[in-house]
Amino acid sequence: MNVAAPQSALLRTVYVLYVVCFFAYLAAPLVAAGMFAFNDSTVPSLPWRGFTLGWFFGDTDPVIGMFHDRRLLRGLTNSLYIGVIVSALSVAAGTCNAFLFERRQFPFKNALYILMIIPLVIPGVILGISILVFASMVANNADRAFGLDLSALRPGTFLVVLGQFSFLTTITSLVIQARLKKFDVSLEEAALNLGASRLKVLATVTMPYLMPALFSAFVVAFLVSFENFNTTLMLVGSDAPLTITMYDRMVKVGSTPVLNAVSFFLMVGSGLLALLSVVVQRDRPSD
Amino acid sequence: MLRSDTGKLSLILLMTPFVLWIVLLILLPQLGITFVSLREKIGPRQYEFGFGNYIAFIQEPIYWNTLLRTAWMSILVTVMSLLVGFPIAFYIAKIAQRRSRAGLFLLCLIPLWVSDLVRAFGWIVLLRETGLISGALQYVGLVNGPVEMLYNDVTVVIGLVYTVVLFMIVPLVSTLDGMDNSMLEAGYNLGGSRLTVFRRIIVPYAMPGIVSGCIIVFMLTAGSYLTPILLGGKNSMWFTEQIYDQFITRYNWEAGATFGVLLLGFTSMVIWLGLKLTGQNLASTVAKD
Amino acid sequence: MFDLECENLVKRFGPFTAVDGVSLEIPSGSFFSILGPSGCGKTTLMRMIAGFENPNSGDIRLKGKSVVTTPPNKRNVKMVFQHLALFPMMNVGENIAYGLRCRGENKADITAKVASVLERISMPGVQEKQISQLSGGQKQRIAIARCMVLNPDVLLLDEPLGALDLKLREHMKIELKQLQSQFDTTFLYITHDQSEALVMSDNVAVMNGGRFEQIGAPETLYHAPKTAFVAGFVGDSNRWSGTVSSIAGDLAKVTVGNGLEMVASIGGARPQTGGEVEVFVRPEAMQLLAKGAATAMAAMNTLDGVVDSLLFNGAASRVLVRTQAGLLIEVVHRMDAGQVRVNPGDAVTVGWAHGAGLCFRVGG
Amino acid sequence: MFDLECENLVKRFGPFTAVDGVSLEIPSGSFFSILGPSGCGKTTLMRMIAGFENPNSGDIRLKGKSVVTTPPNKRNVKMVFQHLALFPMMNVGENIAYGLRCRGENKADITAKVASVLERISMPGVQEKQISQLSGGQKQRIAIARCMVLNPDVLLLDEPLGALDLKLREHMKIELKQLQSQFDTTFLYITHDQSEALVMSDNVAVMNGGRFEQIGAPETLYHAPKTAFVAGFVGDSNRWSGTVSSIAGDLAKVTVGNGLEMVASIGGARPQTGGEVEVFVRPEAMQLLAKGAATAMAAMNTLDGVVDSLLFNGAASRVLVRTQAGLLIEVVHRMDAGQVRVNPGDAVTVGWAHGAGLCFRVGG
Amino acid sequence: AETLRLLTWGSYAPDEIIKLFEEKYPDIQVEVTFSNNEEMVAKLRATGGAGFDLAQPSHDRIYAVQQEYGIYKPLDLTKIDTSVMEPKLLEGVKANTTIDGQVYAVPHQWGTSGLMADVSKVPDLKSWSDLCDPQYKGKTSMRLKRTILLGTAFAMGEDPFAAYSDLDKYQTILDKVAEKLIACKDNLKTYWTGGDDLSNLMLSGEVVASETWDSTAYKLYAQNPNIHFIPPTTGALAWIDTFTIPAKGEADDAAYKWINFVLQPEIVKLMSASTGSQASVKGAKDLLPEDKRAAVTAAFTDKDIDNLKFFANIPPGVEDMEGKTLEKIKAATE
Ligand SMILES: Nc1ncnc2c1ncn2[C@@H]1O[C@H](COP(=O)(O)OP(=O)(O)OP(=O)(O)O)[C@@H](O)[C@H]1O
Ligand SMILES: Nc1ncnc2c1ncn2[C@@H]1O[C@H](COP(=O)(O)OP(=O)(O)OP(=O)(O)O)[C@@H](O)[C@H]1O
Ligand SMILES: NCCCCNCCCN
Ligand SMILES: [Mg+2]
Ligand SMILES: [Mg+2]
Repeated sequence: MNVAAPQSALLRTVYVLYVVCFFAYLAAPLVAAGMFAFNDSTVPSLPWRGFTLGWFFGDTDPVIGMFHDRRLLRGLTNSLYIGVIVSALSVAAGTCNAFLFERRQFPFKNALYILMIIPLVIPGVILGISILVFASMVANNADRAFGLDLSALRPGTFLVVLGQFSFLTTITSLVIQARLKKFDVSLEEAALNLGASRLKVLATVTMPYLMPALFSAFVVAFLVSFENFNTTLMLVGSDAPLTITMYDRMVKVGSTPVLNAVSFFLMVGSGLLALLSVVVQRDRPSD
Repeated sequence: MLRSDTGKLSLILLMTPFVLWIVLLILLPQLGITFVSLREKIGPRQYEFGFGNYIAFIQEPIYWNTLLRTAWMSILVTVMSLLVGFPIAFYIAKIAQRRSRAGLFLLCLIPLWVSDLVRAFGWIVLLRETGLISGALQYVGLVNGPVEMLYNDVTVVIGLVYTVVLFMIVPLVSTLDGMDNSMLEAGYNLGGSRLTVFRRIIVPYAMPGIVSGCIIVFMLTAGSYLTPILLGGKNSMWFTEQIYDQFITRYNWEAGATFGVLLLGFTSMVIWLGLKLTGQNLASTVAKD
Repeated sequence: MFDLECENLVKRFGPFTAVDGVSLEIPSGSFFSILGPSGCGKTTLMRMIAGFENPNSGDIRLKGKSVVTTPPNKRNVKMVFQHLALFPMMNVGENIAYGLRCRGENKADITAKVASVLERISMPGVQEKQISQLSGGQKQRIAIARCMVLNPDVLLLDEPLGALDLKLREHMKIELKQLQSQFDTTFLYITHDQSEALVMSDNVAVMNGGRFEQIGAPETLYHAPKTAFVAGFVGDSNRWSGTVSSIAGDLAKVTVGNGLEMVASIGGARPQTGGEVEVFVRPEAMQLLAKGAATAMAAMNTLDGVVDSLLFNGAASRVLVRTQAGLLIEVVHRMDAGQVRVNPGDAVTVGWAHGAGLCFRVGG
Repeated sequence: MFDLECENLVKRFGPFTAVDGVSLEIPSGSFFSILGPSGCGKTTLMRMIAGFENPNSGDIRLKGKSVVTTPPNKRNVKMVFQHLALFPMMNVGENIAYGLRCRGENKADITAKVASVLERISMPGVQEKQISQLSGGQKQRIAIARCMVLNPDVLLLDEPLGALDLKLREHMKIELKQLQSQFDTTFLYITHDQSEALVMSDNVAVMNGGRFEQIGAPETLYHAPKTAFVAGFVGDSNRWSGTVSSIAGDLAKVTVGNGLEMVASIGGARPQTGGEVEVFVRPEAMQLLAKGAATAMAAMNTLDGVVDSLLFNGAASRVLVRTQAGLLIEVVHRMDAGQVRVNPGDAVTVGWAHGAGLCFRVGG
Repeated sequence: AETLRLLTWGSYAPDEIIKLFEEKYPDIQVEVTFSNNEEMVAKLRATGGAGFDLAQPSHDRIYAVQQEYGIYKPLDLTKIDTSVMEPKLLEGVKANTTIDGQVYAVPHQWGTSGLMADVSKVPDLKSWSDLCDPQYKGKTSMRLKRTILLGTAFAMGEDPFAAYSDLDKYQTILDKVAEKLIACKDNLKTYWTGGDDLSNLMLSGEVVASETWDSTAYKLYAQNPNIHFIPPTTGALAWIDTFTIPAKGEADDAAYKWINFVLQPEIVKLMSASTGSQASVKGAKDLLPEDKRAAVTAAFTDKDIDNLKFFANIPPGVEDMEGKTLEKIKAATE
């Protein structure tokens, strides 16, 4: 018997119904958004005019499918590109941070640890504008003082990467640190004791153990980067990632079912990725 | 000794990315906007230092009303998320069969799979006058004309709760998961009723999770943009929108930076108050897992 | 009058029967233990008594009244959990007061009762301490006090010493027993450690695979086990498999593995000649004799061998003897004053009285 | 020749001295244990030997060569960790091969060596198994094999049985000792369980507060402890505080708490008349006599009391006697055949030879 | 290959035209970012005029901005085939965007902002303020940008452009306008944000009357002939979207090539089909697709054309005042 569960059958049913409703609530907007990707109409709303794949593959006006829409495709490529770079960077930095805070002692450790968490609770907008403002200040001053044109510090891919990196690193650090915390240091000592060099210990014992966490940190970072809007909007230049492209499309052009198609595509893609990361985590006998 | 030298070197190496990150991307930029917020524009390309932007903020009820409204709604959304999310987290952590737990947990993360934009878009498609719900209601005959469910505060709250509730659920699940069932059993065994056990054992135990969830949810809500804008329509007043407007449509960075500093200060204060009232601290809650 | 009676309790988890027709009766004020290996169903039985599991069939009576339909928070049995389950977010005083508050007693009474129970467990004045500031043994006592302050009919204890370290465990054994006689409450104690069960209990039930194998006083279980399981589980034994070559009265002659013959009393159901049995002999029932010394002694089994090693352990020292056939035998051998000293490699004879061995039919 | 020598090792953590001037010498091929309570510095000492901590001062020599500046991966001491530290991401074969691979041996050699060491620990052919598929005892043996395959000068074992359950622990004690004699390698074994140390070791060092109190063979420690700590920690004892009323040769007459007088041998430094001492008497050195029976017997201490309770535990049963003054005395008392049966409440006299007690000066 | 990064209005760079352009200049790749006036300026300000090679703000958004932020580059008029342009428009734009003798913009598309209605449901929409008529409660819309401020000011009998020289006066006008629009807020369904957004609202019938760009209305006319563009009685507001080159543009040649390319008659035709508005080339009306021409004819009489009010250059400060007013309206809750 599970003492946590309600004991009366009626209450239990009500509870389960509530849970079901909750998940329905979670699914509703996504189902709605996905559904209209297949509606043979130029507006994403009722009435239902029949099934079509045109919003994916169509190539004639007015039904230009997402796979023939160069701006969306470019947004997608930009997102992938930014996502991969920023995830790789933040996983690398997160790994360093995890080791730093889990393994090392140094002065002001607690205060610095709080600093590490802080980016997570700074609103994305503020991260975005502060980096924009700071980078512009540096660029302007470099321009004024040395005539240097630091174009990387102007809105563009580089700043988007920095902006996303600034808060993703906290997430990856926490994910990796959680795993490292569970790591039994005596495994490393055992390897050393058996004659392995420090590098070899890292390569054969510590890293293989951390691998699932690195992977899921990467996936989480990638997904968050892919969907980030608030920070990115402030920093984007001409290479807009997909969310921004979609937003521009939505508010400056208007919503057409091709946006539903993209949404559907993203849901499937992220879903698969999330699933994959779970499978990778679970396949390990190590924990 | 040699070993302590390499120790120091590796400490410095490990420290470098951290320091670069925090200093260059967090601390200096914050100083940067503070600096800009203290610049008053007195003419084209002419600035002077002062608190003019802050004074302007205080003198303009639109601005501080928006800030208060944002804070108020964010607190409402936080409370709602807690109310909606707690039973779910409790179900996942304590009631569901061990095997289905991971699955349910994953289901909770579904909204994360797509961007804010798609989520808001989904709600629009669902709630607009020609949307699914209106259609369904007409079909069933509950109403006889199309109903508009967008563009009001209730919708905004529903949409915001939707976006943030999982950030409430995740920390709650992880703290509740750590609670041994024998704690509850002891609670009943010693004569406690359901209510007593909930109030005196479950809630205090889950406190770090509750606080951590509330902090993150509050921050995310206060800092959100798309959901209140897209679902709120003509009545959406959100403080982030003011910031975006200043930066993007008014190109008034000084005012935008001021608002940024104010938003951060204000939300930090709310969180600090919350932590003080519940006797928790940041490291023990948000970074707990 | 019995404080607690269980009648034919059965609990199934799906196809698996965790508790399989258990009956017990515990007289008022006694210390009753359930001893069994991990997974035998001890905790499940206790959880049924506390009300956290519903039995599939059978009855549970507290002071004569059936409680199977009473919810757990209404039963007057209190429980000390394996990991104590003290509430970490309350201090010691609040932990102890919890049950009283649930009953709605008034503040002054509560304060007085908490103080008095702390006095009784010799920890006066610790009300304000946090749980995390207590040592293992202190936590243990607080967990008991938290229950005892409610004057339960029966106190259930689920392996409460499992988490303590060795010396403390030894100490707490005696302390627990004294607490029980001091509170004069019925204790139902669960353990897989035979020495705990033997030392503390008035009666012990040995449990295996969901059933009780035997219920009895510690001495009875030790000296007169009714099944092979009890003989093997309670106390140390040398244990051999063999076949019965002849039976005479209560004694059977058994041929073990390598052609050795020995005589042992018959325990449990009578084996048949030629049937397979297991023979148990306690190390302390055996003696080391000089090589060949008493081979012909009547009513004695003897085996020749060499000393393999000495397992010095103070009063519990043993000698390991290896017979020619390779069998290892543990013999209790005090290594202090008065005893023959033996050294590894010495040829010796191990002897024990016919009646000191017990044999049980295999599979019966 | 000594496989391992430590000289005056000191290790401080900040202001706290964890290991405080420890010296030891372990002859080749012997089984050496360090026994001490939790937190006394055992692990710290072992970690210095393995190279994971740098001593603040002192020297460590392996086969005569100082290794204090040798990094841990270059020292030929191997270590079995408390929780074994088997690599979960490698299978059994890879775990064992790990050290050989680090040495860069060739594949064929590695395969052969792994197979042979598995043979020696009686687990042939398990190379492909995952660590999680092994039982506790098997993991234990794999952890040892992983070290032994490298032919270490010394094998360090840090409470390796701590995580096992009761019955398995008893079993592994004997198995470990046999593995040691089979591999014929020097074992340095750490434990806080006196029975492990006594049963397995050739020599035991008793450690307390960072220092060695006494080094000696198990029997010596048990029968001739040099300090009060050793007397109390090794084996069970009755223990009383008292003052010396007179001294005669090696015997002191001590008045304990409530005016009782007893004679005990002097252990350690000689106390002065009137000085405070602690008296230790082993339960098995005491006898239960019928009330008043031998009060006048020479060279015997006697105390009158009543039986408080019987602590039945098979061969290790005790009787708890309460003297008039309220002192509790544990007396070994076999409750089987031939012994006088006693019951709680019986008036009895407890007697023991003068020489069976030991007294130690307090604070000296 | 070289990239030409366009910062422009939705529908000003249809895929079809890009394809043709890239066929003609195979070594140039076109990337498009959709924007609007405010964002174009903000973006270029943030980048210091970098990140884009060609931008298309309206004619009134160049002079003051350039003076303050210097985000545009002077045009090399010799590289643009100005001969095809309608001289009146070209001169107008030049006059508005010449600083220190340098010209910063040339015209591209022009059109008007006015009203739109489904005449089957709203037969007599005439003035900007009719959007606030309670009989259409919950069925009207507008874009919450400066156009509606100006329009409402005209509808209230003011001349906001004239007040640009006296900012205090302008402020009092704005205050009145704000009051009116705040009162009107409840009457609206929502504020629209982009052409297709509005189209959806109109086509689905969720909105029956709205402030609009004429081009949007023309496009809808083709799909639903009941939807008409209606020039307000006080005059439609006319705008000219221009070509400008950002100060740090990196592909000026490609930008000039694009400008000349889209001014070719056959491209103008395609462009107008996409945008719905007229190009500023000679004979533009003839280059409009059939249906649009009909729509224009249905919408405008000659009198209406004479009544057009061209957006005047925004002097420094005005943008701020208007921005605040817009915020105030947005924030008002009733
Ligand atoms: N809720 C449950 N669902 C299914 N099987 C269960 C459940 N609870 C216990 N069991 C099974 O019932 C058997 C008995 O479990 P129980 O916890 O009573 O054993 P135990 O004797 O207390 O063991 P231990 O000494 O290890 O605590 C075990 O095999 C266990 O796997
Ligand atoms: N890295 C460290 N920093 C500070 N103090 C330490 C450190 N390692 C150990 N100590 C302290 O040194 C003392 C000895 O620790 P050690 O681990 O050697 O004890 P032990 O005898 O192995 O105990 P146990 O039986 O509990 O394992 C303890 O008081 C411990 O708190
Ligand atoms: N569909 C594109 C419309 C472009 C309108 N430009 C308008 C400028 C108004 N100030
Ligand atoms: Mg159990
Ligand atoms: Mg240790």
